[in-house]
Amino acid sequence: MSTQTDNTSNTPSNDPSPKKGATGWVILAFFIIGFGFSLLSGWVGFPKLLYKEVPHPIDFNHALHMDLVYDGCDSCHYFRKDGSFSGSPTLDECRDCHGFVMGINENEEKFAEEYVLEDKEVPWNNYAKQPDCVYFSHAPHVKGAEMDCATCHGDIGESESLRPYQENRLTGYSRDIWGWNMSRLGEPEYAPRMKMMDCVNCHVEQTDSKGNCFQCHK
Amino acid sequence: MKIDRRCFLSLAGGLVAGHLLSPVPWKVTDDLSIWTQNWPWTPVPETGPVAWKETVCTMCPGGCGIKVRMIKDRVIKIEGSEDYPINRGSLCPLGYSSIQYLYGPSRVTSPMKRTGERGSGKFEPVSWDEAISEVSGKLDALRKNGQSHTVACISGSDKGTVPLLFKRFLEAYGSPNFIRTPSGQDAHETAAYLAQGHSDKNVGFDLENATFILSFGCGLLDGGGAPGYQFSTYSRFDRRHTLVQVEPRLSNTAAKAKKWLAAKPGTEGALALGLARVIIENGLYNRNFIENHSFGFEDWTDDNGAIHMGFKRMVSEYTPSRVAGITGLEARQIESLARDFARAQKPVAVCGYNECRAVADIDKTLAVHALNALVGNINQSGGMIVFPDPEYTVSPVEKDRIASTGLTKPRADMAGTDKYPQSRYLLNLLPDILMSAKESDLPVQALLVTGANPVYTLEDSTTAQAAFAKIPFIVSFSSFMDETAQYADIILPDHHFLEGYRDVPPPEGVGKPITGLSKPVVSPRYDTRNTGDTIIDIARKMGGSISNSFPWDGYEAFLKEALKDQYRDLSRNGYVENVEKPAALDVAFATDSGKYEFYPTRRHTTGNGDEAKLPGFKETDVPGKETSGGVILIAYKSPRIASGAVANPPFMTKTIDADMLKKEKLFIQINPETAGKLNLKQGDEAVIETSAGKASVKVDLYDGIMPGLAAMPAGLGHTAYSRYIAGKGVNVNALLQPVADPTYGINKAWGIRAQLKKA
Amino acid sequence: MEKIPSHTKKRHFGMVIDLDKCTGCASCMVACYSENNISFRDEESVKMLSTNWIQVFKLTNGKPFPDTEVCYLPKPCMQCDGKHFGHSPCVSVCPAVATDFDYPTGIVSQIYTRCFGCRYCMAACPYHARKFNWWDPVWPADMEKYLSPDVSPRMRGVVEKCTFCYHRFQRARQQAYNEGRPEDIREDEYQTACTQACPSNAITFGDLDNPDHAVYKLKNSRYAFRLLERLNTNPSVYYLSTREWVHRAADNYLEHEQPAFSEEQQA
Amino acid sequence: MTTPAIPEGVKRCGSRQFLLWLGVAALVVLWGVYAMYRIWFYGLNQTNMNNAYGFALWIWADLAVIALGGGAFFSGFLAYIIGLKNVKNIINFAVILGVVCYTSALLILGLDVGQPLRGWFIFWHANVHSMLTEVAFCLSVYLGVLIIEFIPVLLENPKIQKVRFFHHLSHNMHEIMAVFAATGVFLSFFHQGSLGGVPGVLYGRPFAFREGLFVWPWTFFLFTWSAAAVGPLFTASMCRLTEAITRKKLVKDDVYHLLAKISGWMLLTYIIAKSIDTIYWATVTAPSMGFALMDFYSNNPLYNIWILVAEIAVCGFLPALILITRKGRENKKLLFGAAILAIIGLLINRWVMVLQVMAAPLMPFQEEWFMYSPAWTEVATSILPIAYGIILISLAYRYLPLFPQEKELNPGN
Repeated sequence: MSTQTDNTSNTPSNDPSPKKGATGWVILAFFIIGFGFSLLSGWVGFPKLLYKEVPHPIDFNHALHMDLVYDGCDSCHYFRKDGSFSGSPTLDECRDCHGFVMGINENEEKFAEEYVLEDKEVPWNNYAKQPDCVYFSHAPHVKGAEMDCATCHGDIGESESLRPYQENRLTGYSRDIWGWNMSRLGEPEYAPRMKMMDCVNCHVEQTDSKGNCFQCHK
Repeated sequence: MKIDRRCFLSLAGGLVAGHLLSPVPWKVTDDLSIWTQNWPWTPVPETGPVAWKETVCTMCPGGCGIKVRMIKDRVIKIEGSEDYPINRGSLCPLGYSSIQYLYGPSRVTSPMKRTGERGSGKFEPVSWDEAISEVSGKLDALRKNGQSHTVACISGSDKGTVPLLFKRFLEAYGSPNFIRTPSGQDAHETAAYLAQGHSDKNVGFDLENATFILSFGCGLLDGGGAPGYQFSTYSRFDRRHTLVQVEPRLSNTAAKAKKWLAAKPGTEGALALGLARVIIENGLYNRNFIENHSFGFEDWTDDNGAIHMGFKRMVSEYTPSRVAGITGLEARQIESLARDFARAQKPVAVCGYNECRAVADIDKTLAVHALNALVGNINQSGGMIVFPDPEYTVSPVEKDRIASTGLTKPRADMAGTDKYPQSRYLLNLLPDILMSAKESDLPVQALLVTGANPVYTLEDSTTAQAAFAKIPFIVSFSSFMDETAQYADIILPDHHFLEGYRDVPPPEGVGKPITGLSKPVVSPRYDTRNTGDTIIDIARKMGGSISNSFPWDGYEAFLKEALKDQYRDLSRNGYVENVEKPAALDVAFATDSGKYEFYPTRRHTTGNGDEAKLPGFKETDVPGKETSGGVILIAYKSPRIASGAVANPPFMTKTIDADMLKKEKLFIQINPETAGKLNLKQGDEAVIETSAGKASVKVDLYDGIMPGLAAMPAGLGHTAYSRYIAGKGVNVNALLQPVADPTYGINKAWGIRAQLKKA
Repeated sequence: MEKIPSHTKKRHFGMVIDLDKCTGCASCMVACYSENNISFRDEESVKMLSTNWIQVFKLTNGKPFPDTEVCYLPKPCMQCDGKHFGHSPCVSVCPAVATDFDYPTGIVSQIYTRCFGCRYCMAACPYHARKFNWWDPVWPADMEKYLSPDVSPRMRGVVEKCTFCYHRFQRARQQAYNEGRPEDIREDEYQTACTQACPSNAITFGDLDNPDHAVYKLKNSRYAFRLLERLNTNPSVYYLSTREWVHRAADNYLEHEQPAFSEEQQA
Repeated sequence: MTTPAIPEGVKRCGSRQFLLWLGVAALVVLWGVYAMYRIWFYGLNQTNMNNAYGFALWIWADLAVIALGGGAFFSGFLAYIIGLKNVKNIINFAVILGVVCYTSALLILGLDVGQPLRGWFIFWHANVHSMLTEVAFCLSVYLGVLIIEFIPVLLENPKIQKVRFFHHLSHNMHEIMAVFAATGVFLSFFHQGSLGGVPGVLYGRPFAFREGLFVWPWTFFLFTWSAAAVGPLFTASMCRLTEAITRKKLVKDDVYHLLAKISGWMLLTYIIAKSIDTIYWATVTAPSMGFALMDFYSNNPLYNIWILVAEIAVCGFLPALILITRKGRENKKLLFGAAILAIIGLLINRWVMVLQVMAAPLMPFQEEWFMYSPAWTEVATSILPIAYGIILISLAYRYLPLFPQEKELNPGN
């Protein structure tokens, strides 16, 4: 955008008497102020507005549990007989070990008192939760393509404490889906991003096809 | 430094440019569309482990085995069970839709006490204790007043352990008034009694093994009777099977039949006799059966030396040409049908069941039974099977003086009285009896209703409603807010069948005595109780001998005791077959002659002649005045409309064709020829009026209906349940009127004269 | 890029409906409602506002009483292969690829979250197989409890249609993967809800290109035909009828023309 | 010293009278806006559309306004590419009319889709095989072009001209307008055609389906052609209407005569092509699918065979013949009578190609025609563009020097 200020002869007849206007630099400064403000609010302020932090009901210690179980991730996140995936364990499954307050730590006590004894399912936050329109089956990925849990879920299995969970106020999605970096540039922060194109890219790479709509949608 | 307009323009430019390079517009656009993809008001079904559970459907008496797909504690889908011997995988639309009764606005969610006018649907929830105390209090007061015989129970079935508990309760309480709703069973029971001498037996047809089914108006594929059994039989039909349908209207069954014979309604008996004559004349009957196991085929002489006319001589008058004249068919058709039937490998003739109405023409039924006897298929594979009711082993009832006195009183519905000595239940007569009785000595002072919706299903339902309104105290045991529940003073809601135990007695008309067990697949969703438990609770509350007659902790304990050995198999397999084989012919008949009686010697008649006893054809009077330009209204069954005690759920209503129901208007089917005479066109608004009532309808021209008739589907026009069910079409029962058989009391009117006029 | 992923087997699912068997009972419709979370309203009699993925029509031969005949015709989405393979009438017009031809199965997909409700596909479909969500779906009282997580409930403003119960295919595949036999799915492992529900076994479903499947033989029967075949939509749904008038009622013919079946009958 | 907002040398009505005039139109707009609220808030159940009529009044209105708005591109084509100077005397008006028509079309499309917030999917997830995608792309780009063409006209307002930047901008834009006009013409040829392609490709709908050239059915070309033929007639008629309302001569008669002559010949060739197309379709295309011509015409008043006679003979050949004869086009009554007939013909054509396609039953066992009448919400939102157009044109007429010949023709002021 440029401002043409050359004074030619065909100035409109009703032009007001020429006054000295603002200089180009001032105008540019205004432009930069506006530009900078928008950039800053968009890149820094907007994400704070868009996402809300959702506290975890229990600060689960994966590392601690991994030491206690025999079968790695499969011990609690397993395939059912029909090939469906169990996801987060239910209270009944936790109860096998957590029947009563063991007093190991604050989290364990909270878990036992607020959930086990109250017979209430834990509303776990699911970082990788996909919307209802997505059909995702673990079986072809884990059993068919022999992928590791960490390929998609990162190193959550080794963590001692749950990393923060944020929810998109508009869509209800976990922030992991879009990725924590608003620009979606660079390596993902915790675990691979999970927007549709992220799935598609991998499918193209691995199967030479982006697949078909119904393969992943219901 | 000067700041002017251009600076602000520049600032705005900067803001816009920066904005475009920030994530805001793009992310908001994207997220807004994602928001529309996840609107919070569009439900997201929860996932979880899947489980399949087997049980038996009790939405109708058909007794189909089902498997229920569960996710956690939610019922997701119902499908037919392949291993269940009745339906073998088939299931009707009502079975599939029954989840819409487990969930949904039609449920009665807790005991209720009426607060508004009868039928207004105004109730307040009360506790079980309060509700049961109220009922037992009322019943106790009547009993103390010497009026125990004025308590009646209307039940949708008289088989199974829950009706057994009600019968037991009435017995201990002192009332003879256990009344089963009218059904196809009425005429068959009577015919089985007259021809075979059994008083407590079931008549079924082994359709699955038959090769030639001659159906006199049975809606085998119209959703009546035991639909799962009938559909699964039909699904296994191949080229060797033949279905012939005799019916004045091209029903779904007729459409699928190899041959559709549109005999005039009410003349089926004559057709059966005509066929019998051709069979006998051509020697196509089963000689062994006729010679060794039948009585009254030929003329016979009684103990007094009087000669009586035999069946053979009686039917000799039914020549094909005469029958053609009566039925409107061609003589040629009758002759060839008779030959095909008699020559078929396993022929069977059926009638009565699965018709849309319980029309009990004793003569017709006897004639059809006789056809089966002629081809010797009684108790044979693929034939007409007679088997006993399931036996229950429970201790005898303890009766006090009041009970014993009460039980000797005549029944309120006049069944078993001098007038109708051979009838068991005559609910169809009750409304008129109540209407003509004085308030002070109303024969029914308290009414218990279970598994039935008589306010809706009784013919001439307007009169029935008025009659029920007179009853001072009505208790409903319905799970749903049906029309009768709306008339009740107290509702003691039963579980949905997926929530509780219940034995499922052998379905009417099915050729094998299979008892099923309906088991809970989900825990009760609402404050409901199994009706078996409720009746035990009421009995307990009443104390004394009544309480003593109900020593069980609850219904399940009673069920186990009543079913004894069968219970284990039932709970393991889901069903038991009660008897291995039907009785052999030499022990099959309990008549005086010990044989199948073509001449029913026991028949109760007004006259004494052979004509009256033998099942000759008598024209039935159609109620109503004959007028020029009139039509005869008949009701028909559609497989897409539940017309029994339970209304059709929203899923089924959704399947109803646009030429059957449009907005709140029901279509009446008439032949284009009839329409021409009445000056009606397709889709015209019209008014149909009978002596029972009047309704506005739309006209549907259908070539498949006999000229002069008008047909309306049964099962619409509900006024209760929920807005998804009520207010759609007309209840055809409100336009029909029963005509009592002079000697048996059961309804024998197949239609009613009506005026159909353009609105 | 290939139309079919390297690890996927090519199949061509289709249906053969025996009209001589169909009794018009509507069990298929109801089973479909239940299987596919199809919403309902208190008013369903205006059929062009009612959502049905399969609908049973009643055909009559037009002859007067008592020579009248009736035939019931269930009509799911025809899953057309299109004039050119993969270019189904609806697929080629969708501006946003919300509906697509699924090459590995021959099923026309419909993605409700992609659809923005322009309804061009409905204008393109001669079978009226596609239904628009005019209203927000509402399940009264606690009826949401019976919704199946296998099929996503549709929001207002999008088009939906029969998917040949694709989720059942997914279910079968998942099981196969779990049992270490990926892509090896038996005929009986994947059957649509309507096929399974039909109490008179009028519907047969399977891979039209697989000689081991029942549909392969049935579709080549001389009694087989397809609906509006002359439009070149190439439906994957076949019908069987031994009645000449039914063949005639299933397509349009000029006065002097007649269905191939009739010519065969006369010959 | 204040600059008058009204262009120099022309006379306009008093502001009270003007506001009253605007107010009446604004009321109609408000009615439409209320309908828009109902539709966006409660969904398309507020309309009378159904599963048989997925396309209905709105799509017809869309096709109609775009075809009529075609005056903008074809006058642009004549003025800038062919170089008919005389047409420039009406080009500003044509552009404004175009802006009105195209913005209205987009607004109606925004209402018509079930999920407006996902509307951008048509660009982002485009299916290049879909005619609608082509329509959407060309339509939005062309609307951009129209707005660019409109800007210099807007900048002609004396108050705006006072700002030097805008003054120069308008001057420079005028110079490069030919480039935009050319782009616009190209885009228009395409999207007018794509709109014709919308019904033409529906091979499942024998009433609409046409064979064609490569991927384009004959309707593609017929739609472009008819829009080019009738669009300028619409511009001329609206111009004449403005003259009648303002009781002023705004454009010289020779402009009208020139447009009429061109349109007349365009219309004649179009209607001949359309007749050939119809005959081919009726005798070859449709019969191959088992349909005789009369299968498509019902005995109900709406979809009667007379609709075809009206479209081709009464509203096609008749106006074309009037317009190509000098006597015909130089008689004002005949000229505008013919123009109105031609416009009606175009509206009928678009109506038939949308509504009748939906109405005709396809399955022999479904004899009933699908009938439809629009709901008030559809009518209100379809009338809204007219009121909105009146407002925009009134404002433009009042404050912009739309008609270069006005001063000359009304020297009294």
